[in-house]
Amino acid sequence: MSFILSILIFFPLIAGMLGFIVDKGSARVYGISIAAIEFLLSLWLWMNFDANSAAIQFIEFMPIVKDFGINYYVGVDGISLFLVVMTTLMTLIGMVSMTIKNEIKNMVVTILFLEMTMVGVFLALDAIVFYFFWELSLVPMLYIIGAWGGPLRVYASIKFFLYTFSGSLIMLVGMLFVAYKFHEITGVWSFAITDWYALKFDLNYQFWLFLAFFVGFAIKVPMFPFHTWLPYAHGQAPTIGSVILAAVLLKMGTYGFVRFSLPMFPDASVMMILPIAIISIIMIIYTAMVAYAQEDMKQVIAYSSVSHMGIIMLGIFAMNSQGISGSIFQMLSHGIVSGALFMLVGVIYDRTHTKIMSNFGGLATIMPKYALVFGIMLMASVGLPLTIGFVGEFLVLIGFYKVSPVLTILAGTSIIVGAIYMLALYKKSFFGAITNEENKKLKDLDSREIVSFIPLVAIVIWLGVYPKPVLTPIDNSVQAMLSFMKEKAITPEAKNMIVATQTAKEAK
Amino acid sequence: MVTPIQVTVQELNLPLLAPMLIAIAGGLGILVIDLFKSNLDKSLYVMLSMIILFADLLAVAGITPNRGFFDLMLVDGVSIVSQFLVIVASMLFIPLALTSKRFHEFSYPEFFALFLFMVAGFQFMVSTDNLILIFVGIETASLALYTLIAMHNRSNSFEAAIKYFTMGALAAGFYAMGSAVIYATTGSIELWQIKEALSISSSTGSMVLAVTGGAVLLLVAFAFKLSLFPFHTWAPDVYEGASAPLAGYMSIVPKVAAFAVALRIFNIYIDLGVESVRTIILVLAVVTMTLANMMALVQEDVKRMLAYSSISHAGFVMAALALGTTKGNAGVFIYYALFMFTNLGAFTMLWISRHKKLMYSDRYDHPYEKFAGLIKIMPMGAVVMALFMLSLAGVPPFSVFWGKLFIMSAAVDAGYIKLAIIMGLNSAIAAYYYLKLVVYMFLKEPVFNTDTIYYNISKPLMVIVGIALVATVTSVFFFDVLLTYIYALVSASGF
Amino acid sequence: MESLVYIALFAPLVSSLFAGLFAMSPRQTFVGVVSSLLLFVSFVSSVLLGYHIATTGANVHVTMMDWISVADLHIPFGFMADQVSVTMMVVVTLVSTVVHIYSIGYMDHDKSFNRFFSYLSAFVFSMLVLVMSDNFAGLFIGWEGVGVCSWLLIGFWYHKPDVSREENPSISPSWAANEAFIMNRIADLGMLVGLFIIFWNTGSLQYDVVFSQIPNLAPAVLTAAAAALFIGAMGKSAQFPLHTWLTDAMEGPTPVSALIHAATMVTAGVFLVIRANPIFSVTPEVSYFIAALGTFVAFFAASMALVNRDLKRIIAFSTLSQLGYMFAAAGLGAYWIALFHLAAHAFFKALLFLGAGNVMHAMHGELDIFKMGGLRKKMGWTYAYMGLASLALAGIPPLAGFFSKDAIIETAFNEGTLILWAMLVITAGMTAFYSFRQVFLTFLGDERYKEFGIHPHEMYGFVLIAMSPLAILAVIAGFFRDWFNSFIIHLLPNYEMSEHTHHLALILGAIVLVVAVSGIVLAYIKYAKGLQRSEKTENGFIYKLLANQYYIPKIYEALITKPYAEISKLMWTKVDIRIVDATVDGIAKTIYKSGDGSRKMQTGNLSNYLNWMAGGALVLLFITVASYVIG
Amino acid sequence: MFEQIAFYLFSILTIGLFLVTVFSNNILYAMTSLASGMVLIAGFFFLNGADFLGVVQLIVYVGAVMALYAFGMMFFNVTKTIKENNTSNVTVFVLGVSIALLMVLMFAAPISPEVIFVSAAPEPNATNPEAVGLVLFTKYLVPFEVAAVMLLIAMIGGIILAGKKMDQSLTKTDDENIIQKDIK
Amino acid sequence: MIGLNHYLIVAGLLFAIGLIGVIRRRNLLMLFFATEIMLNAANVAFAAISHYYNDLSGQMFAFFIVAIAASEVAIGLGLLILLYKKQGTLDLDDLATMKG
Repeated sequence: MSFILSILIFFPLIAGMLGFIVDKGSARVYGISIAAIEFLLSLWLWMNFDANSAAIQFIEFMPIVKDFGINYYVGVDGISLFLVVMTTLMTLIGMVSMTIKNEIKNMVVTILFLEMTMVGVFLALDAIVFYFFWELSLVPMLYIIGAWGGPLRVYASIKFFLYTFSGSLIMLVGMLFVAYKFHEITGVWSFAITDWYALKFDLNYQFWLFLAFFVGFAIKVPMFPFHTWLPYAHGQAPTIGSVILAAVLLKMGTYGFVRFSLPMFPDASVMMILPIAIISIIMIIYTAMVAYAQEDMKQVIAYSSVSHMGIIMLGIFAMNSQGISGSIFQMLSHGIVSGALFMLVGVIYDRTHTKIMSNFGGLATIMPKYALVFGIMLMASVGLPLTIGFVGEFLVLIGFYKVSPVLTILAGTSIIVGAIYMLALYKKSFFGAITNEENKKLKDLDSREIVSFIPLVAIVIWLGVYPKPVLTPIDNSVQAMLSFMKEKAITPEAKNMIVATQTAKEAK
Repeated sequence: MVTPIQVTVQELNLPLLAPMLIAIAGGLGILVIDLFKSNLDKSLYVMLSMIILFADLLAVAGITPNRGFFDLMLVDGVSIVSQFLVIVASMLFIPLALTSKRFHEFSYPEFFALFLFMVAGFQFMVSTDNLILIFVGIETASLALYTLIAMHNRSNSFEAAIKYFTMGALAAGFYAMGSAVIYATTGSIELWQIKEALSISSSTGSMVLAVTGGAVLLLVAFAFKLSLFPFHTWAPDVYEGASAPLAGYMSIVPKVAAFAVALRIFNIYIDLGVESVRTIILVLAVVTMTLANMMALVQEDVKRMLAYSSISHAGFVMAALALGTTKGNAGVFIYYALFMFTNLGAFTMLWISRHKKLMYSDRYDHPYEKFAGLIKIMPMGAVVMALFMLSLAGVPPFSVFWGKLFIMSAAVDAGYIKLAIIMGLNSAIAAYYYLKLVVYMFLKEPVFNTDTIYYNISKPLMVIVGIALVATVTSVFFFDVLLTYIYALVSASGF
Repeated sequence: MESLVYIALFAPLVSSLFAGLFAMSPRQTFVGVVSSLLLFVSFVSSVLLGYHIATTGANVHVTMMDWISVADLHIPFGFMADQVSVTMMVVVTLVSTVVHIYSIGYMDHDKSFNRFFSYLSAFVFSMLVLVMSDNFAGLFIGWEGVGVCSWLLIGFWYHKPDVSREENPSISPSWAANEAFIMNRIADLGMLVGLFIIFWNTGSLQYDVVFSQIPNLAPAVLTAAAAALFIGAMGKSAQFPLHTWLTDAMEGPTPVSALIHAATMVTAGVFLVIRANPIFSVTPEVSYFIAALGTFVAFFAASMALVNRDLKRIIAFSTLSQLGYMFAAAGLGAYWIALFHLAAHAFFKALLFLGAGNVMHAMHGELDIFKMGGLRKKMGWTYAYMGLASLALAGIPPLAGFFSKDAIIETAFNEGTLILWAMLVITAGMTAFYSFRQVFLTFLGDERYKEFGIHPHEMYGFVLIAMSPLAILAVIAGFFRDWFNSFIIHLLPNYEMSEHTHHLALILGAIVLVVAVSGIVLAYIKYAKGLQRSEKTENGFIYKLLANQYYIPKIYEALITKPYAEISKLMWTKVDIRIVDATVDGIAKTIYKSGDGSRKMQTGNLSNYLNWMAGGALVLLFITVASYVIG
Repeated sequence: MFEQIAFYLFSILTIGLFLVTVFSNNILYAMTSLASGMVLIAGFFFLNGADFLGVVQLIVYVGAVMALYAFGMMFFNVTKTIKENNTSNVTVFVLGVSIALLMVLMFAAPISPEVIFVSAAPEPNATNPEAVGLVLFTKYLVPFEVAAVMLLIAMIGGIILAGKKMDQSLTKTDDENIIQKDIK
Repeated sequence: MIGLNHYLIVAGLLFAIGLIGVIRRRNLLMLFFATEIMLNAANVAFAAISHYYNDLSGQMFAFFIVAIAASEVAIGLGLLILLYKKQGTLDLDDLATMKG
C-alpha cells in the first residue's frame, strides 16, 4: 500500500467512471459502498500514520511537466491527515443520508468526482496539482447546486463558481510568481510547496504574494466581505451539496492559509495579523447577527458557517501552536457539526418542503429523536465543553489571547452571539406550540437517518471528550511548522510574534 | 549583356518547398480528377485531401530548419511549428465534410482544391521572412478562404464573405503601405536585413517616426488578421455566417499563421526596444481580451459566443507575443496547439447539431436554447461539450488551462504581473459565458423533447470529436512533450 | 478512596443515561426510583469521602486522562475531593437525592417523566464535575454543563407558547431557558478570559500550579484575572445586572427550581470565588467590589420580593438576595462563612421550594399567592415545612439561617464596612417580612382559592418523608458551624472576628434578630387575617417599580433585545444584501452591461466596421506621432 | 526639369482623379477617373525608370481590371447615378484629413537610412525589363509561382461564385428534396 | 529636385484618399475602387523607393501587388455578382443582418 495516497485520490474517480455502468436503482448503494471503501482506506492511512512524526509521510513523486517543474507530488502530514479522513467520512455520511430521487446516478458519480478533488486538494504538495484539484472541485459542486438545487439554483451555482474561480486565478498568478522567483534563485523550475518553503522573500514581495494567495483563499473560506456567495449556495444547494460544501469545501480555504501563506510568507502573515483579525471579528459578530435575522433555517446555518470560519481564521493567525492546532481542530469540528446541521435541515425539508422557521414550531413534541440530535449538534455548534465544538474554539481563543486580549474578547463574543442565533432557531422551530396542523403528522427520524446521524453524534462526543488522538498529530506538525516559520522569518517582529513552542518552554 | 547566374540545386534546398508543393499538386490533382470524371462523391475528395495533407505533414516532419531558394524561404522552428499546427488542424477539419446531411460547399470538388491551396498559402506565409512572399501567401490563403466561406451558399455566408473580403482588402492596403514605409526606412524587404538595418539606424532621430509608423501600419494589417480590437469587427459576423467547421478552422489556422508572421515582424521592434510598439500591442491585446469577453457575455448564439471567445483568446496570446521573451513566443504556439483541439472540438459539436432550418431562433443556428437540457437528449454529447467549455474556461487539467498557465507564467517572468492578473480576471469573466452553455445543457429543460439535435451526426464527425476530446482531456500527459518540443524549436529560431 | 470519587461523580451520569434510554417512552416509575437510588449512592459516596477527609485531612486526587494537550497547554480530566469540594458534593448530592425522590411524586402526571430524570441527573453530574475538577478548564466544563442542563430544565415544558409579558413576565419556558443560557454565556466569556489570563501568565490551569504561582504575578494581572473570573460568577449566580434570568427560570418545574435555581447551580459563582480564594484574597479591590455588589443585590432582590405575588418568584428573589449575602461574605474574605451559608441556604431554600412545589401541585399549577390562603387546613405538613424553612431564612435562632446569616452580617460589621452592614441588616428584616408574607398569604386567612374552583390536597406521603432530611438540616445545620469551621480551615483561610466585634457580637445578633422578628410581626399583622389590597399602595410609584422589577427586564428588552434583533435585520437586509452582495452583483452587472454597451459597436454594417478600422489605424498612428513628438 | 513638371502634373492629376473616384456619385465618372488615375500611376512608374512595371500597370489595370469592372458594371446596370447613404462628412473629414496629415507628417521627415541593404540591385548593363526578369525568375520565382496559384484560386473562385450552381443552395434545401441532378 | 519624400508624400495622400473612399462609400463596387487606390498608392511608393535606392525589390513588390489586386478584383466581383443575384442590391446598409 505504498501508493495509498494515489489510491485515495483516484479510487473515487475510477469508481465514479465505472459508476456510469451501474443501474439506476442500485446507484445509491454503489455510491455508499465506494464511499465506505474510501473511508476505510483513509482510516487505514490514519492507522499507519506515524503520529509522533511531524514530517510529511507517504510521499509520492512523479514528474508531469519536467521542464516546468510540475510534478505529481503528494504527501500527508498531521495537518492534512484528518481533513482527508473527515472528507471521506462526510462523503460517506452524506451519501447514506441522501434522499434525492431524481438522477440519482448522476448525483452519485458527481459526488465521487467531488470526493477525488477534495482529497486531492488536501494531499497535494505541488502547487499546480493543488490548484488543479482546487479548481476542479468547483465543477461537480456547480452541477450539484445547479441540478438539484432550489429555485435560484442557477444563479447560486454560477455565483459560487465565478466568485471562487476569479479569486483562484489571482492566486494562480501568485503561484506563478513564486515559481518564477524560485527559478530565478535556483535556476530550476519547481512548483513543489516544500521547495517553495525554502524561499525567503523580502517584505514587499511577501506582502503582495500574501495578498494574491489571500484573495484565492479568502473567497473560498469565505471571509467578509467575500462571503455573499455562501448563503446563496447553501440556500439553494440540495442537502448533500450543503453538507459537503460546509464540511469540506470551505476548509480548503483555511487549509490553504496553513499550507501556503503561513510557512511561505511568515513576515507578511505577521504583518497581516491585525487586518485579518479584524475581518475575522467582523465575520464572527456581523454574520452571527445576520444569521439571527434569517427566517430560513438553512440560511441561519449557512451564516453560522461564516461566523465559525471567522474563528478558524483567527486561530490560524494566532501564530502559536494553540491557535493553529485549535483552528485545524475547529475545521474538523465545524465540518462535522455544520455537516450534521445541514443534514438535519435536510431531514425536515424532505418532509415538509420548507425551511422557513415560522412554518415549524413545536417540532420537539412531534419529532423527539430529531430534536435530540439537533439539540446535540446545536450544543456542539455553540461550543459546549465535552462536545467537539468546544475544543477548537477554546484553543483558538486561548491562542489568540496571546496576540491580543482585546480582540480575543471581541472574538469571544462568538460564544454569546452564536448561542443567540442557534437558540433562537431551536426555539422557533422546536419549542412552543405546534402552530401548523400539518406538522402533526410528521414522522420522526427513520432508521436510515438514524444510522447516518449516530456516527456523527458519536464523533461529536468522542472528540469532545477525548480529542487527543487527533490533536497530537496535528500539534506535532503545527509545532514543526511554527519553528520553521520562526527560523525563516526575517523581521524581528515576526520572530517575536511566532511562538515556536520549544522556545516558549525554554523561556519558562 | 546579362551575366548568367549559376545556381546549384543543392543551394536551392528544394525540400523546403516540398510540403507546399505537395499541397498545391494535390489541389491540382483534384481539379484534374474532376475534369476527367465528375459526379464523384465527396468522400473520395475528403480521403484524397487527408492523404495529401498527411504527405504534407510528413514532408514538414522531414525538414531540417534551413534557408533556401535564394534565401527567400526561411524554414525555421517557428515555421515548422506553425506548419504542423496548420496541417494538423486542417486534417481535423477536412473530415467534417462527411456529414450525414448535404451542404452546398462539399458538393464542389473545387472546395477541396481551394482548401489545399489555402493550406499551401498559409505554409508559404510562415516559411519566409520576405515581405513579398508573406503578402502573396496571405492573399493566396485569404482569397481561397473568402471563397470557401461564400460557398456555404446562404445569405449569411455571402454577407460574411463580403465583410471579410472587404476588410481584408483594406488590411492588404495597410500591409502594402506598411511594407513600403519599412522599405523606405531600411531599403530592404527581408526581415533579417530590416532588423540589422533598424538596429543601426533606429536610434537616429528623424527616422523613428517612419520606423514606428511602418510598424503601426503593419500592425493594423495583422491586427485585422488576428482580430484585435478595433479591427476585430469582422470576426463575429464571419464566424456566424460561415459554417461551423470553417468558423472553428478560422479561429485557429489563419491566426496561427498570422501569429507566426507577426512574431517575425514585431519581435524585431520589441527586441530593439521600441517600447511604443510593445505598449501598443499590449494595450490592444488587453483591450481585445477584455472587450471581447464582455461582448461574449451577452451573446444569444453559441457560435457567435465562441467567435468572441476566439477573439478574446487571440488577445490573450497577443499579449504573450508582446512580452518578447522566448517563453512568451513559445507560449503563442503552445497555446494554440492546446486551444486547437478544444476549439475545433467545440465547433464540431456545433456542426453535429446543425440543422438546415432555423428551428430555435429567427436568426441563429445555434442559440443557447437549442442546447437546453442536452443532458437529457444526448448525454454523452452534453458531457463532451461541457468538457470543451470547461477547457476553454481554463479549468485544469484540460488543455487550455496549460496554455493559460504557460502564458501567464511567461507574463509573470517578464515582470508583467498586472498583465497576468488581467489575464486571470478575464479568464474569470470568460468562465461565465462558457458556464452559461453548461448551465443550459445540464440545468435546463429541453425546448423540444426530441432527439433532433443529432441531426448532422456521422461517424467521421464522432471520430473527430473523440480525437479532440482525448487531446483535451489527456493534455496533462503530453503537455510536457509539447512544451519541450515547441520551446526548443522556437528558441532555436532565435525568438 | 479513589473509586469513591468515581462513584460519586459517575453515578449521576449513569442515572442520566439510564433515564435517557427511556426518554421517549411513556412514564415509568422505576426510572425515577433507579435514578434516585443512584443519586443516593452518589450521596453516600460523598459522605464517605467527606468522612475520610475529615478524619485524615488528606485530599483525594485522581487524574482520569488527558483532555486537551496542545504545545504547553495540558488539561487533564482531574478530580479531587478536598474540604471545599466535598462540602459541595455532600450538599449537592443530598439536595439532589431529595429532589429526585420528590420529583417522582411531583412529576407523576407529566408524560415526560423519564426525560425529566435524565436531565436532572445530568445536571447533578455537571455540577459534580464543576465542584470536583482540579483545574479551571474542568470547572468550566461543569460550568457550561450545568448551564445546558439548566436550559433544558427551564425549558422543560417547551410546548408552552410565547405569551405577552403582561400575561407572564417570563413569556414562556423556552424563552426563559434561552434567556438564562444567553445571559450565562455573556458571563462565561468573562470566565474564559479569566482562564486565558491565568494560562498565559502561569502556564497552567491546574489549581495547585496556578495558586502556587500567584506570588510571582503582577497585581494588575491578578486583578484582571479576578475580575474576569468574577464576571463569570456573576452570570451563574445571577448577580446584578445579569440577574433577570433567575426569576424567569421559575418557568421550569419546581424541583428544578429547588435543585438548580436555589441550592446548587446558582451557588456555583460563590463556589468559584471560594475556590479561587487565593486569587481573590490578594486582589482587595475586586473583593471589595464583590462584597459591595453582593450587598446591593441582597437588598435589591429583597425589595422586589416584597411586593411580588408569585409564589416561586418570591423564593427566587429571596435566593438572589441570599446569594448576595454569600458574595458579601466571600468578598469580605470570610470564605468559609460564605460556604457555610451556601450549604445552609441550600437546605432551607430547597425545602422552601419543594414546599412551594407542593402548594403548586395542590393548586394545579396556580402560583398567585393572592389566590391562595387558608391552605393550612389542607396541607399541614407543607405548612410546617415552609414555615420552618421561612424561619430559617429569616434567621430566627436556632435554625440554620441564623448561624450562617448572622455571621455574614457580623463580618460586614467586623470589616468596618458599616454601610454594607446596615444594608444587610435592613435586608434581613425585609427577608423576614416577605418570607412570612408569603407563608401567611398562602396558608392562613380566607380560602380565596375556592373562588377558582380548586380543590387542593396534600402531597404524597413519601414525598413529605423525602423532604424531611432537608427540614431536619434546616433546623440543625447551624449547630455544626464550629465543627465545620475546624473542618474547612484546612483549606480555606480562617476568618476570625476581631476582639471588638466579639464583644459586640451579642448586641449585633440582637439587632438583627429584632429586625427580623419585627419583619415577621409586620407580615403577620398585615396578612395573617386575610388579603387586604389597597389600590393606593398598588398604584404607588414604588410599588409599581418593585412589582416591575425596577423595569429592568423591560429596559433590557428595549435597549438590548429589540435593538439587537433590529440591527440584525438591518445588517442582513441593508448591509449584507444591499451593500456587500449588491457590490458583488454590481460588478458583475457592470461587466455585463458594458458587454451590452460595447455590443453596439457591432452594428452589422460593413461601413461602420471599415470606419472602426480606419479609426483604429488613425489612433495608432496618432499615438506613434504623439509619442515621437513628446519623446 | 522635365521630371519636376511631370511629377507635379501627375501628382495633381492623380490626386484629382482619385478624388473624383471617391466623391463622385456617378459610377461612370468614378470608373473613368479611376482608369485615368491608373494610367497616370503608370506614368509615375515610368518616371522612376520602372518601365516593366509601368507596362504591367497599363495592361493589368487599364486592360484587365477595368474590363472586369466594366463587365461587372454592365451586369448590374448601374450606369445611372447611384444613391448612397454616405458616411457623414464629419467622420470622413476627421478621419480622412487626420490620416492624410499623419501620413504626410510621417513621410515629410527626411528619409536617410544609414544602412541600405540592397538585396536585388539591377544588373548594370541590363534594361529594366531584363533586370526585372532576372530577379523575378531567380529570387522571386517562388512568389511568382504562388501568385500563379493565387490567380488560379481567383479564377476558380470567380467561376464558382458567379456560377449557376450557386443559384440553388443545398445548404438550405432539406436532403429529401435534393434531386440527384441538382448535385451535378 | 524631386526627392524621395515627394513621392512618398504623394503616395501617402493617395493612400489617404483611398481610405477616405473606403470610409465614405456604401456601395460595394465603389468601395472596391477605393481599395484599389490604396494598393496603387503603395505601388507609387515602392517604385519611387526602388528608384532612389537603386534596388529592384520595390519593383518586385509593386509587381506582386498588381497581381494581388487583380486577383482580389476577380474574387471581389464574384462575390459582388453573387450578392447582387441574391439580394438585388450592392448597398452595404442593406447588408447588416448579422450584428451584435
